[in-house]
Amino acid sequence: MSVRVQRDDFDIGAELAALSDGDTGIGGVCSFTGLVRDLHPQAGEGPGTVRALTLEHYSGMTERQLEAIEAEARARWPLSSSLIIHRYGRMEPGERIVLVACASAHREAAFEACRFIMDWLKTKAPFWKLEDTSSDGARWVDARHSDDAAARRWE
Amino acid sequence: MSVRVQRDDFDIGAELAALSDGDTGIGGVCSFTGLVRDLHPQAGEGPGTVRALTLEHYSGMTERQLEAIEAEARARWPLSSSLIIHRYGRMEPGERIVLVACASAHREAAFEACRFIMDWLKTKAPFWKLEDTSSDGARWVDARHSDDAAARRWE
Amino acid sequence: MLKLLYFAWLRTKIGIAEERVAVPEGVTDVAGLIDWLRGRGDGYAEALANLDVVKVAVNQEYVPFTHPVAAGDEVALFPPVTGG
Amino acid sequence: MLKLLYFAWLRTKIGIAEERVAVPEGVTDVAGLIDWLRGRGDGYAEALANLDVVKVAVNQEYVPFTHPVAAGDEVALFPPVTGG
Repeated sequence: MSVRVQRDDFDIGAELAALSDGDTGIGGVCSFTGLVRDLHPQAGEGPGTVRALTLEHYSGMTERQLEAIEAEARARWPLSSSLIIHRYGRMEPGERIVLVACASAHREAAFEACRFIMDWLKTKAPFWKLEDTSSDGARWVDARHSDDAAARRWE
Repeated sequence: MSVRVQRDDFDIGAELAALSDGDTGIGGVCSFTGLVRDLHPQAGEGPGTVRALTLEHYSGMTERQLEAIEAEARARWPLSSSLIIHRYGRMEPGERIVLVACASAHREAAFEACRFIMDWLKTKAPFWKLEDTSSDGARWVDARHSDDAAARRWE
Repeated sequence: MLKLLYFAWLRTKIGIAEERVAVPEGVTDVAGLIDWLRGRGDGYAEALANLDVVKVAVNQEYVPFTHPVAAGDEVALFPPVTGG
Repeated sequence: MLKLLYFAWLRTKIGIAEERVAVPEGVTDVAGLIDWLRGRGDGYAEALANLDVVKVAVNQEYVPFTHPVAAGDEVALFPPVTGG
């Protein structure tokens, strides 16, 4: 199990290969990659609105929260290995923000655990997005009720 | 959208990057990679039992079925792009067998569609696994009731 | 003429992967075809003994045993799939 | 002394990311701390006007407003998170 909070981009192929390397009991790996979008539907704004995103985080607490979320996932599902990488700093549309990956003997566990980690990460990991928009400059992104609902499904 | 049935291995990092390349409306990509395991729990056999796997398929029908499954996923969820790669031929433990990836503006759609495709692929795509085992030689893998149950969830 | 395809353990039990056959006039659907095939030898009879584990595709689409078969069709018989 | 941290728009409204403060004796929990902070200036009052959108962590763990605060604690105030 592994948690990394970093400014730099990551190599998905290398990360996923490392996750299952040497463990031939693994039947499947589920991954989710979050990307910077250039639009903001909640504000009724279309493509091209968001020029960049800056992710602020609470160094120290972020790692603790991500480790707690990963530990919870491993308590709930039989995972062989798992990985959370979350970036901070400035990113442009199309750039990778986050990678979550779970390896298991069984695909159901890999899918469920990966989705669980993303849902809890979205509501518990102390990151905040500041959008640089062409419409009204810098703007803090509002939390989404749908993310709260998704996180509650697991409680 | 894209379906490939091939003997050769694939590069997950390159495939996932290509899936979202140039579309900055994509918020997330969910992927599932299936791997060859070296054990066979249904037969009560532990690690090291399976020396290799040979995947036979029904060329022509395989592509049609995978395309139909992918089309069904795209009818059910708002996907920006999707990909199914399935290998055939002989593979050793740890090798990649299948990659399914779905990109969407919303992570829920990406997760659901990816899992749906895997569940339907497991029961509808005409592939058959022949295990080369250390216990009793070549052995066709039996279909799993849990796969039927997983596929029925979507009907 | 029908083109018949066999896969996985149906193929190994029957002993061939593919054949072209002219079926009797009375054979009009998949069930009838399977009945007729069972009489062609022990390998066929064994492979087609338990239809709970036999799937059928006609012209590369899954069909029930009641589906008609006609000259020119490609009929595939195989066990439940195990890919992924 | 308490170490106070502010993030995202709480930080921009208050104008600083971090400060160390000595709080009055009567301040014993998070709710009391927030009440006291509101009196320290318009930025604080505005940032802490609606507690529905303020989350609190004490020593890097989420806590309710009823949680005690004591000398040496690290108290962070921030909006609902939006990462991922």
